[in-house]
Amino acid sequence: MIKSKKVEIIVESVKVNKIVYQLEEIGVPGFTIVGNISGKGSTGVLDHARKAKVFEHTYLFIVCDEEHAQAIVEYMRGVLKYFSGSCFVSDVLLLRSEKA
Amino acid sequence: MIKSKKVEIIVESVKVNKIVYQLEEIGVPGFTIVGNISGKGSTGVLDHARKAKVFEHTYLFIVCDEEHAQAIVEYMRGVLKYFSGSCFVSDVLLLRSEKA
Amino acid sequence: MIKSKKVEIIVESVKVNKIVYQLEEIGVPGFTIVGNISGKGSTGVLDHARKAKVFEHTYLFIVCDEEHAQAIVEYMRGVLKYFSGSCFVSDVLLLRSEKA
Amino acid sequence: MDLKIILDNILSPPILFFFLGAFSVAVKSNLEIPHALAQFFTLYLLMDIGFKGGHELSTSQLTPTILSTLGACMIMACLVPIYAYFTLRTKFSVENSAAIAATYGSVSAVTFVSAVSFLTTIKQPFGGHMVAAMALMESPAIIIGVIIYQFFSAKELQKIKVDEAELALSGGKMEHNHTAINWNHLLSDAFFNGSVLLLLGSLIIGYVTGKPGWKSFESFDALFKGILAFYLLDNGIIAARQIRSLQGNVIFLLCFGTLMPLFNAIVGILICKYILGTSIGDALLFTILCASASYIAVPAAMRLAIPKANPALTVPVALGITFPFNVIFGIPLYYFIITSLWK
Amino acid sequence: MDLKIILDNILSPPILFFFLGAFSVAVKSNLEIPHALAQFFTLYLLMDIGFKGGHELSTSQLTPTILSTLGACMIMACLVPIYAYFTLRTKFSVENSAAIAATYGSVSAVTFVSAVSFLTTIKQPFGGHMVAAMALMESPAIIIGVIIYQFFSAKELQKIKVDEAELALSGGKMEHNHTAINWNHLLSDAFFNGSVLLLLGSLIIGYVTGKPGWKSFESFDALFKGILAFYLLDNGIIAARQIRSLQGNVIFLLCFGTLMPLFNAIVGILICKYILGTSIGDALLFTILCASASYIAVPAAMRLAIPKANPALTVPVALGITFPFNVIFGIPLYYFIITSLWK
Amino acid sequence: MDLKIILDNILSPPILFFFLGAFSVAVKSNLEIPHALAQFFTLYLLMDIGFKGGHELSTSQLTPTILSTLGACMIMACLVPIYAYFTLRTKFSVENSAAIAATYGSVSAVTFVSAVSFLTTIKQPFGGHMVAAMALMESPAIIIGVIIYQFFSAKELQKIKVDEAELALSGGKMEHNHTAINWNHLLSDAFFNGSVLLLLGSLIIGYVTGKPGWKSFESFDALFKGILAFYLLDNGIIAARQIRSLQGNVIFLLCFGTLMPLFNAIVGILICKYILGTSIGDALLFTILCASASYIAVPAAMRLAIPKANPALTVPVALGITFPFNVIFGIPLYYFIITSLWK
Ligand SMILES: Nc1ncnc2c1ncn2[C@@H]1O[C@H](COP(=O)(O)O)[C@@H](O)[C@H]1O
Ligand SMILES: Nc1ncnc2c1ncn2[C@@H]1O[C@H](COP(=O)(O)O)[C@@H](O)[C@H]1O
Ligand SMILES: Nc1ncnc2c1ncn2[C@@H]1O[C@H](COP(=O)(O)O)[C@@H](O)[C@H]1O
Ligand code: NA
Ligand code: NA
Ligand code: NA
Repeated sequence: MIKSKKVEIIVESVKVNKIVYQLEEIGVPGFTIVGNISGKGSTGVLDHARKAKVFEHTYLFIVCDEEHAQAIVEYMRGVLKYFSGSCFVSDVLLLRSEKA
Repeated sequence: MIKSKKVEIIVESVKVNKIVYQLEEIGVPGFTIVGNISGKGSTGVLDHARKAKVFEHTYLFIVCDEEHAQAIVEYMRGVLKYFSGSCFVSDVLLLRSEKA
Repeated sequence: MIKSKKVEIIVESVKVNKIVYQLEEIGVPGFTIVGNISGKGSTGVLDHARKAKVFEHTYLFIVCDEEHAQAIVEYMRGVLKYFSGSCFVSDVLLLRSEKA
Repeated sequence: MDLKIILDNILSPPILFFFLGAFSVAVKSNLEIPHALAQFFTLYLLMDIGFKGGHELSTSQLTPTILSTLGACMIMACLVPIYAYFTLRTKFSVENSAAIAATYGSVSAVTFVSAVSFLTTIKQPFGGHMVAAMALMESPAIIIGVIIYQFFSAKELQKIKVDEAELALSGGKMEHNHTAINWNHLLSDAFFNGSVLLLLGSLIIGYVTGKPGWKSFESFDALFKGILAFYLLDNGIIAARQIRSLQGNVIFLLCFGTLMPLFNAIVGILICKYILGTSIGDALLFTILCASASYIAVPAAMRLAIPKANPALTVPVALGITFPFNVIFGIPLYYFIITSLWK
Repeated sequence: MDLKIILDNILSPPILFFFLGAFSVAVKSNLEIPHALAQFFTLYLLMDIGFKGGHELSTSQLTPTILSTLGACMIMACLVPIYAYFTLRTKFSVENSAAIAATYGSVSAVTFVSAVSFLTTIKQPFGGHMVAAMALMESPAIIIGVIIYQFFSAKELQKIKVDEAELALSGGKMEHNHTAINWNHLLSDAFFNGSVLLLLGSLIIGYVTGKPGWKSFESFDALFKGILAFYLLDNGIIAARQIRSLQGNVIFLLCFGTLMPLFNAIVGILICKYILGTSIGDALLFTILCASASYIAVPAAMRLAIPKANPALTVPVALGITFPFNVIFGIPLYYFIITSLWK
Repeated sequence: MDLKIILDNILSPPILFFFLGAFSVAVKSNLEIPHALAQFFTLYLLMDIGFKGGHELSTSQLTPTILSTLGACMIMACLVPIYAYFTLRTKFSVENSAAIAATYGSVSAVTFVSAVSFLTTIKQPFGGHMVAAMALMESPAIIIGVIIYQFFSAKELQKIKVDEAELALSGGKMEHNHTAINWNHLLSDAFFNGSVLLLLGSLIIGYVTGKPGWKSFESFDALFKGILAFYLLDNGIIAARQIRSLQGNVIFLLCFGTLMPLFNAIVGILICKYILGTSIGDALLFTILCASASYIAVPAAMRLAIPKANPALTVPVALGITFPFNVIFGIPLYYFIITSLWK
């Protein structure tokens, strides 16, 4: 088991492509995207208007080492200045699996 | 980054509206709802009967400070006495983002 | 609140039945399955071909005590040697709820 | 002759697709209907049957028979839960008895739609007001179920627990009065329930737009049997799973799930024959409304209003036993009895 | 007579289902259309209207009027956002004004489809090229909106902030030039947008496969009105929610959301009458293209191109006010004006 | 003349929608068909083709040719994977070769449905038993693929690894025997696979309910071409993405993905002509069953049975190359050869 960070991000769906692109630039080992969420935050309730794509949010998480987590957080700090969403980090132990 | 709590709740979908209402009463800064889950717990497998709404569960989580977390947990302690579901808390570091 | 572990698993959907069966053998108290995810890992982007079931992954998590978590991790260590996916563990405090 | 009708019904595509669904569960097939589709089929069937009924109504006159039929529906919706409750109470707790009883007072839209499909196939006419009757029968049983529950749980001093559940949900603060049931919410949930609203709304729209409206809807309506078949395929899967998860007193539930609808049907037939004097088609629909049990709306409402009732008891009986019984044997059987009596 | 047309329109099934949806929100019903279905209805309507238009085109000739109509569409798509911008600027910031203005330059496919349905009901013919016109009008307003924004925000020295937002998203590294707008992405997003592509693609397929293609599509097309009704039921739900979340200067937005389409419609009618000389059917469709506002594609594009604009302002006006106004009153009203003028 | 048929096929709406889907991927459009819908289209097509075949069967007689055709299908389903395996083995590992080979022994329902649509358009009759033939051909190749794999991996002493994978999944405890393959599960998965079940079930229902059943289904069936077009739009999107993710020996895979179906088709045509003596319509369907490759059921089954095979190799060939090849060129080409030979 490797000490790792789990970075969780909730962000406007229209921006997800750009963020994913940036995550790959940062060089994260992987990520998982959970679609179809709703919620509420500082900008109000979000499932009011699912037909209007602009209000959709996406939830994704990345398990990675400390440095990558730092980089993602720095990046998201910039993004969340301008866009709706949330980002938080926790400690996890990642199972190191070698392929047989 | 602010030391925060992530409170995760799984609860019967028919009760979610009331719970969300109560979360707002408690004054949480936000929450995220992930629909379309299945699972198993003490009351048995849950996706057996998706047509019967009563068996549906919903997964939601709240990132907030210690006090709010405490309040949610106290509230959920009461709820889970009577209703099916699960609730657990972990530590996260929340990115403090100021809007530009 | 009981000190517990949250074990999170992402794994190929075609294998989920077997894994759930094994989780029950291990004797976990419950689990939650979140369907409909996409993502990227060492084997590449996963939502490319949703029509081809083989590429679908499923996200599930289990909240349980240390020993069960250990057992799940040992089990998943074997599984991930051969199959695509990811597994990680974190600390949570589980709300102990007695039914009224 | 009885057997021939039953056989014909069993050999109709929708029923056969129901069996196919059940069979797929038996052989552990991975056949699966996406949830969104099942919802679509429900919405379609409600919309279509409502529109059709409204169109039908717009071409007919409001007769005293129609009004008394609607009244009789309301009465049955209130009566059935009461005697169902006392039957159930011999084996189950107050909560569970009240919750199960309520489902039998309400109706199953797809059972009704199957009966409509049956009548259409054999070209037996029926009145559009029966759709209104179905809408009227959806909700009263919820209210009756809760009243029964309150009345008898007060007696047995268990009411406190319910209060506690409701209290817990509302975070300890109880609204003004101290009863556990929020009647305001319950009534608005019952009467503005999505399916009641869509059904009544479509009925009114069908009525208001009359013939030109219907013409623009006709080719949409032509999909009716195909979509019903699809829906029953899904219901076969679900019902088979439900029957497997039957728990508690299984033999009692099996008997209750078949004899209760049969009894309700006979009561319904007698009312149609000796009190209302309806046509054969309307009689079958009235009968099936009495005989069917709600497995979606009422269990969900009961979960909110009587939290201590166990839905894992309610749904399997209504969906796993009574639904197939009515759709496979009930409809042709009731029809046989009706035609025999009406002769 | 005016009133009669409006009433007839209101009493058509799709509009009544729109009201049913809105009513269900008002009474807090749990009526819900699954998202996947709403997407299906959109795809179906685009495919059907495109195919129908292409088939229509394949049977007609390319006349100068058609070409000038298409040209006029492009001009209106560029003109409308400009005068809309100046109107809005009296109350809103540059960003919000530009974003809202852009939605009015573009079109709402379902408003167009409702007008087609209206014409079909009253058997008024129209040309297949109007579908091409709709496709042409979807995207230019996005470009114009961004140009307006760049021009005026530069003036007001707020441009820097935008750069920062875009810069943040791209992780601090800015691509070669220093403007915030990635024109490459914007243009390809605008012109290869899913709905534009499906519409134009279906148009071409309908054109290429001609009569035999159409014959194989006809029974699919027969569902048109039913699916439109379903779609408007959903839109009623959504629009009612949107109107409740109106914020900012509500009265101004209410006026803007009804007077702007009215004004655009009048401009459109005058162009049709005195410049293009189109038929009555084409005139109504041209008018509705001018009058309608995009509430899906343009707000999403604006979110990417003008991040500082608040979508919670844009969408409620276009979807909660202008859409119902056009669909309920606009279509029959514009039609009344047109028939009066064309006589 | 050959070219004319191919062109006519390419210019049919379903194929053009396939191209539209592929084009949308090429231009990076955000056009997207919700997953639930794609599943619905699959279910609809299986149900419809099954029902239609069953109805057809109910009106015809069981001839020796029919029986020998069904037998020939089974034989081809077993034979194709064997020679495909040896071809593939020149470039790929045992596991990958066996997995890819198995997909070619099985069939693609939508390719079959496209051929049916082709025959319907040109009014060439065919027998309902061909639907049964398709159902029969779905699963045997899975079994053959696994047998091939077991046989050759034992030889190459790699079998141990497989055991380990299966062992890992079952938590270290291996069931009684020590082979990695759980034949019980495999067989029941193969034969009670959702699509096989729905197809065969609908076939039987169509057969049993005969003409009256069909009449109630007809307007549902009328949507066939529209839904096929929709489905191919989606498949165009998916296939284009698959072809982009081709990996490994791309040129070999491109050749294999086009020459293998061509070869299988020729074998199929010769069997029809010189052994079975079928009609032209049946010959085309038999040929397309031989030529098509499964891209859903078989890869999923192989993932379970041969975990070491890489699905990122299997699916792109079957879905990205062979599917479009068959649907665009194959069907008209095979038809051309057949009509030439049958003259
Ligand atoms: N404290 C929170 N806990 C959980 N989710 C949150 C929280 N704050 C925001 N979110 C999620 O992020 C979305 C956007 O938040 P905001 O930008 O604050 O409106 C919300 O709709 C929620 O889904
Ligand atoms: N230990 C657990 N870990 C993860 N999810 C759980 C656990 N226990 C319960 N759940 C979730 O909560 C739902 C209801 O649990 P229960 O009320 O115990 O039947 C289950 O269906 C699961 O989705
Ligand atoms: N580091 C990670 N963080 C989050 N999810 C991951 C990570 N690595 C893998 N995954 C998930 O696991 C799936 C399979 O991973 P892999 O087997 O590495 O291709 C991916 O598609 C992701 O959904
Ligand atoms: Na009843
Ligand atoms: Na416009
Ligand atoms: Na084949």
